[in-house]
Amino acid sequence: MLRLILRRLVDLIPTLLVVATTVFIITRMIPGDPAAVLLGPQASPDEIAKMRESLGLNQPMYLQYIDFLGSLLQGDLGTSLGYHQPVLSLILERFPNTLLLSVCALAIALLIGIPAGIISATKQYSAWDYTVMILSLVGVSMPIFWLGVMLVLYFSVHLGWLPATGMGSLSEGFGSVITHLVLPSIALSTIPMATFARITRSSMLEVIRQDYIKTARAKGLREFFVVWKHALKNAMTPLLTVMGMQISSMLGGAVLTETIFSWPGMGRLVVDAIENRDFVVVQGTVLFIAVIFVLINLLVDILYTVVNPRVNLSNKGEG
Amino acid sequence: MSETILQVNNIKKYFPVKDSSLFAKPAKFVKAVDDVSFEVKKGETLGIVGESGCGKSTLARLIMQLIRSTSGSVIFNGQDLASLSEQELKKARKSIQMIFQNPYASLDPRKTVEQLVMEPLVIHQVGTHQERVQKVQELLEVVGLSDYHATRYPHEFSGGQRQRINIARALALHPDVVICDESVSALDVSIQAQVINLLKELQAKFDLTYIFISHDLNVVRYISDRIAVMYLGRVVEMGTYEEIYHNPQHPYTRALLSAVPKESPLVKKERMILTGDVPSPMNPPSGCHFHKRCPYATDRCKTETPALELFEGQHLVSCHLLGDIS
Amino acid sequence: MSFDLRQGETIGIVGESGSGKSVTSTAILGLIPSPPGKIERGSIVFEGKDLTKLSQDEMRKIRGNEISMIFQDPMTSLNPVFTVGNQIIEVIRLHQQVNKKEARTRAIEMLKLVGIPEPEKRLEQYPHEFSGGMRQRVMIAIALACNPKLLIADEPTTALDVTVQAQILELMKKLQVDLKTSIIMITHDLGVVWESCQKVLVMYAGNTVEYANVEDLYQNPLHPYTWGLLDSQIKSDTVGKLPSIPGNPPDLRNEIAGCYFAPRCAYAQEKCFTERPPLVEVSLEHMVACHFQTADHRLKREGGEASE
Amino acid sequence: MSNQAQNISPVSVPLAAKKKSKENSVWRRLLKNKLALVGMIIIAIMVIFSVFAPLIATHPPNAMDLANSLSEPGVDGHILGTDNYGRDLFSRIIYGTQISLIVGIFAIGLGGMIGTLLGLVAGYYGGKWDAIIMRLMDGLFAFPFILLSIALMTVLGAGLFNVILAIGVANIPGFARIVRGQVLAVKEEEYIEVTRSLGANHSRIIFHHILPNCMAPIIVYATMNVAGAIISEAALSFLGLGVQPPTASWGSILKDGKDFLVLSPHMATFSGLAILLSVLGFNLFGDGLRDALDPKMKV
Amino acid sequence: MRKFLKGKALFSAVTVVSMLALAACGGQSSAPAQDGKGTGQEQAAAGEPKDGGVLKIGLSSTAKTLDPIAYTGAYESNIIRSIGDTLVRYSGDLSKIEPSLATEWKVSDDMKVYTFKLRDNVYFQPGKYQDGRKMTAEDVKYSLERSSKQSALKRLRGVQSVEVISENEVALHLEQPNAALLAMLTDGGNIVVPREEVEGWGDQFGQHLIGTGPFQMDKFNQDDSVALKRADKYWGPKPHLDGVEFKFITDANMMTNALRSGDIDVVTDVKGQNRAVIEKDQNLNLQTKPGLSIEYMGLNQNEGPTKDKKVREAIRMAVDVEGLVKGVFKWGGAEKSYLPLPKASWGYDSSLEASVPAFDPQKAKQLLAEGGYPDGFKTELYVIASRVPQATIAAQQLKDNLNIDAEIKTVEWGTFSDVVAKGKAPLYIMGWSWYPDPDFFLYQMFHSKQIGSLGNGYGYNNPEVDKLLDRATAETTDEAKRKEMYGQVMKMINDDVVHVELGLLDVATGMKKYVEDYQVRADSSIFLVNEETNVWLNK
Repeated sequence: MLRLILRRLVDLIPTLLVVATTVFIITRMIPGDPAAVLLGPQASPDEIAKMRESLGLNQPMYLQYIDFLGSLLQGDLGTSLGYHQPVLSLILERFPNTLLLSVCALAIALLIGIPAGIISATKQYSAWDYTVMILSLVGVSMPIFWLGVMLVLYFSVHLGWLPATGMGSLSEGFGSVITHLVLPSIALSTIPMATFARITRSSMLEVIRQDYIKTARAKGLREFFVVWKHALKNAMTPLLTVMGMQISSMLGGAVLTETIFSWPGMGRLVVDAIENRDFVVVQGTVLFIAVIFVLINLLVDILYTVVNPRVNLSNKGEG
Repeated sequence: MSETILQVNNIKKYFPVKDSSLFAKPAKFVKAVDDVSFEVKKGETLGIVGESGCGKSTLARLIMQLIRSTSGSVIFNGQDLASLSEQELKKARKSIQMIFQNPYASLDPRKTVEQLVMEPLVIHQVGTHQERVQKVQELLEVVGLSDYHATRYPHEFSGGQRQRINIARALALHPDVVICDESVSALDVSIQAQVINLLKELQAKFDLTYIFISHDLNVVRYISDRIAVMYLGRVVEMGTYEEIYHNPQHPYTRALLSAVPKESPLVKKERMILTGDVPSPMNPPSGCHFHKRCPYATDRCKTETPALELFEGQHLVSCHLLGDIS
Repeated sequence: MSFDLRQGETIGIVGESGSGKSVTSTAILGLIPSPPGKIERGSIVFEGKDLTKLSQDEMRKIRGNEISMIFQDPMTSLNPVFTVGNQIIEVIRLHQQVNKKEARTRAIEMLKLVGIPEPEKRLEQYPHEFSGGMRQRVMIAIALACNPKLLIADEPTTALDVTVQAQILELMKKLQVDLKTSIIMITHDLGVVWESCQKVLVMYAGNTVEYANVEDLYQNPLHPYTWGLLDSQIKSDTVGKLPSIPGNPPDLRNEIAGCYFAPRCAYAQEKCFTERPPLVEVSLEHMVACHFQTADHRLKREGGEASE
Repeated sequence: MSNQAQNISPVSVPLAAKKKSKENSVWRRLLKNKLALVGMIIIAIMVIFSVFAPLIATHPPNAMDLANSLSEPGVDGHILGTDNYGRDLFSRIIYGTQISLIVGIFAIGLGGMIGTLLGLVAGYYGGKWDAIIMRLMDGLFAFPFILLSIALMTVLGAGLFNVILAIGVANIPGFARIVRGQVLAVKEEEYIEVTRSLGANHSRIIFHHILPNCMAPIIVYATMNVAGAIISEAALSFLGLGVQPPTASWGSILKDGKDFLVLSPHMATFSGLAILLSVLGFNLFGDGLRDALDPKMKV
Repeated sequence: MRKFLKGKALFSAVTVVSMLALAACGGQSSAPAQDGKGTGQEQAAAGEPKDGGVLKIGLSSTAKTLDPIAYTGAYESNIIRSIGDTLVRYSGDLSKIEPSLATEWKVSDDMKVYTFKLRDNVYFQPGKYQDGRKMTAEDVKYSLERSSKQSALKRLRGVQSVEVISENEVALHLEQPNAALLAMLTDGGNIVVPREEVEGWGDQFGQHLIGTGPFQMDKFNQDDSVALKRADKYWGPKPHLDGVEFKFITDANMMTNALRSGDIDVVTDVKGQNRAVIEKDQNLNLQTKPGLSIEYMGLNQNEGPTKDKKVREAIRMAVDVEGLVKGVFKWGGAEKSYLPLPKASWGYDSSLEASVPAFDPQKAKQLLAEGGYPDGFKTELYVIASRVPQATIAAQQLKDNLNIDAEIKTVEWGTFSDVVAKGKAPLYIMGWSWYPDPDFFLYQMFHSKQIGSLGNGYGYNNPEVDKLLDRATAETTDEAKRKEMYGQVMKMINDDVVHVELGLLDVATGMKKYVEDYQVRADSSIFLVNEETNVWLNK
């Protein structure tokens, strides 16, 4: 197990290098001079020039790249132009909010998606199966931002049950955080929930056809045990891969959800940063998200070995 | 039975076992085929029999160099296939063909029968399109199928018919040698009989040389002139089918023959039941590979690998106790 | 299709692929998935009870406890993600009210019984750490854990090498003597039938064509398909052209009026194509389904090997 | 007539005489699947809308009539009402179909082709090629799609071509992964080894045998992703980076409509529904296609 | 099997359709049932002011830092004004500059020295590095010199040094005379801050601002909200409110929804349909006032077809500004603007309005032909996302009237400022807003020294205009004289056809009925507690 983790961490480096270089190039290619943007319309040309100097923007590109990588190694993602704070602390302040939102959305998606998939696999072509299939298709096809706005209009404005925006702070009590959390996490969870339901259904259908399910039934086990013990654990493997991918695309979804619900998460931080040409923040956050993505994949791989003890036969079995 | 058409000398194939440390040089090897030599005469059928894991399929692929051999040579039509480049191999492979085991997996599901049988002709640019279509007609006729099957897809045929398509494809380039790797094992007994008869007739009609590989002792005995018995990558006994079936010398061959189920309910058959499983080819036992399961094993068997010695006639045996076991 | 089985006896059900032998075995245990498949008519009487009439719960008490089953491919019949011990203990605790410790000792006992070395260690291992032969032994351990009265073996040794097959057949014979279990042996290999069965039933396209004692069937086969089957067996002395049954098995999707074997039968006459022959007892405990093989009329068998 | 077979008599083949090629069985299975049918109908409607847009639309899509902007559906000839510049909403949604289809198909075509090629190389050759390509793909995957597109759009500037490029690039890793997995599976099949034994070279094996057998999952993945592309175009427009005014795209209509949701929700609702239905159509069709192409799936 | 399928499919299809209907009608039914008469302007009769309660104000962008020398956005200055005080500030109607921390001031003859007399009863809010000590002239010197030297946006230009004359008296020495100094001093960046806190917190000072204002910093939740609580030792009138919470909601519609659902009490910067929504809602009212921000289309003076004055005149006459403003601001919020100066500025001279030619497409076509482009030309119109409606209508009008094909280029703020500042944009639509003093509009937008920065993106260079603008700030501080000079400047600019003036935007603030005495100001700054106003909650 440890060797697997070490190997994956070694793999992490090239991937991060690819991401770091791409983000560096893209942020540098975005037209618009960060200094000018920062100083706003009233600034005069020489003030802008002085600001460029102080930000080290006039250095040749490769020099900037080298000291960007250099500082990266010491874990210093630079200081934000707009916030005048180290990017890392900005991220660490906001990441828990995005994490909270994503974890809740993921929990909802898992708790509803997977059982729905299992039941619709065991009761194939029943009314339940059709409803789950169609609802999951609608779920996957529903644009988040439309759903988000609709939820707010209906539940917070029309019915007034839930707050429309913002996160509410712990100081106002646990309840306020929960009520603020409800609508955004529902909006963010629709697509992963629908995907989990579909993937669980298809992988369960695959597993139920296997011989060891016949053995389990021949033992006299109740159908419930056959499905929820024997079949489910085998169906987990493909599900894990999808879960890994869903979590990473959820970070993308978070950007939209956060803008709609004014959720102080990383998604919004990045969008604002791109708009305000705060490229230091853009670099930092994208790299941070890349690290998270790779760590999630590592977690998924470790879960693989837990769920599926079969050693992957590396060399070709002899004929 | 005239001159030798194929000669295999000390052929070896070791698969490196990549343990997960990226950089360490692979220490362990799977010795799939461990120094095998034999000759095949023109028009003869050499049977190779052995249990799973004994290296017979790897040997088949080594002959055609589908897998490059670790060492040793394969002399065919005056060339050593082991030393040829991919390009030269392509030409050499025209006259040596292979029929695979699983009728359902050896035909590309997306191609029609005509496309499948015509593929060797296309690859080696034999004749014009019209000539090739004509050639495919003939081949289908020869193997007992008719031309309106040509436009069908593999999934519309039974197991027996699919093997016939495989045979037709193998004959397209008029090969001298055809290697049958468990070609009938996947078929029901009655269909198996049809295909075996077909193979026999084709051998007579086109003067083919067969290398017939199977785990089914009866089928190998019936179809082969000479038989080699393999165990864990080595040939333990080789000879004509009478020598092997009526006077087996190597303890493993005896155990193998005694394990074959009874041919009729009336006969009482005492058994020489081997204990334990075939050892893993990852770390085969020292000396004679069979010593761990051999009732007559001596210390010498544990340390020294017995060479393949002539017993009598064409009967070769690789066992230290040759002659003095009843 | 009908047959009977006595205590401690083994019956072989022989037939080629697609002959419906596996469906018969799963039907006995009521394992046919209900939406597509359905038992049309007939009864399965086990110790006086007709299994087709029992409720799901009653059937479940029998499965794995009084009737159990082992399957063809050891590689896929064991659940890859659970330890072997877990899968054995599961069936023991399901049917016998024992605690975990007792179940565990019972499981180790079973592994010893089926001849697996170092049972304590092997209990904690996963199926992929066992060879083909070893896995089939585990399957047998699971099936016999609650010493059932009937064991259905669906092609148990087809996927095994001949030496390992011999070991498994020996084991099953020994266990039959020790535990007095009767066995339904489903196979396509007549050799296995001669090895371990007292009675044999030959199936073709979903129907029983012949049913008799093993020696009787070997020496005095009656149905043309049985002849064809016996002839195409390669024996140690077979030489010359192999007798084979021409044509291919029928496509069961389209309705066939007369005898299923008629199109491939050399003795088929007009009646065979229109009327399905009933299964009739033509001599003591020897039944055959052929219009022209009746108590008082015998077909003359040409060519083929006269049995010694 | 002894039951021994004479010489090789042509075996009587009980096969049904009529020609039953593989193609029409897929088509027949597709038609039998109700949901796939619904999907196909929706897609057909979309194609008709985009091709015959000028005929179907009641008004020129960009004709402004500021006097009665945001009028309710059904008011003086505007079937779905008007948008905030007084342009006919029904016509703009019809023309919007063109944008969505073009973006959907071209973006996936671009991403699909490049992705499939990379997947083929990575899967077939393995070794260092596989490692390099997959690391690159991980890199692209690690980039959340929205951020990748925003960055690309800001660099290239908004506009239809750049939207297609951004969404296409974002889809490359998905295709590469699917194709690589499929190639690894097909590569192990016996008929590939047979073709190698016949002396076929790499390109023949890849393009004649491996690719045709990978097409089924690729096509299914592509149809699903066309749906994804349509949503992405809408998302980009929502962030103001999509197609430039005055061209009509569902995403931009929805974005403008968002500001008037309270008093005149018809603008956002109908464009939202258009996106939902079109994406649903492609997903349904994709699902049906997967079942029809999967030999094991018996309907 | 088929019959069996149909029943099931039908059942599930019904559930899906009902789901969609629910979502769709979510939009309709939320329109407020009660559409009572828009109460709009007049203030309910307020009873006796009550103390207590926390006022929640929505701001439409996040406050990144409150450090006076580092903040960039207008929203941040709204928070700063509640925490700190400047020496002087503009009156409610921005008509004149009134005393704040400074009680009175006088200007030397050479206009280079301004001396201020300070209040002696002003205390800082208690903080980590001081416990709320008295404010002295020394603090004023420290704060103003810090601002003039280090302020990123140069909020105090041209101050050479600050001299402490006595405990309560300071004098500012300018490099050269600048009549607009007092206007600069009203900026949030020039509040007085204690030295110990600034140096104590270092670059964290932005999150721990300490000043002399009515409220002090309570909690700074990055990107979510800033909470302030009442400062006890405030020198001015005792605030009724217990505290103020500024919540950041970037989505404008969501801001209105938050107001209607009770998340917040006051919404700043209300635009578009949200105005109608708030007016229609019984328990809300909307306060509007003509603001200090104008919108205009810049015509490139040096490049492209607009080089030729005739073409510029043709374009100006071909844009029906009245129609455009009505089209974009369907629910009000702006009026036709004639001059490059907002009406709220004391420099505005309505007599000049007549010199702006009216909308006349025929004459415009004729002028364009004379300019050498009888059948129009192709060009580009740069705009940022929020002003796309203006660009769409303008482009349509130019197409219809002059067959000019203006491709709309919606770009990020960064790209926009880069392209326009470099003078590469043939046409662009932009807005401008600063202090009421005309210098902050006309100097920035028309002085040749500003070419290369965003203000003078069209590259306008007119020596007379330059001379007049310099004299207006150097020669006199008398507003009347300065106003006359600025009048001449605007006359010349109008003749040179540099802008097509579009809209003069108003400031609109929505609030709950129970919010009393909330004064909306033209420069959209928020003063909760001073001599003129003291906000309280009537609930």
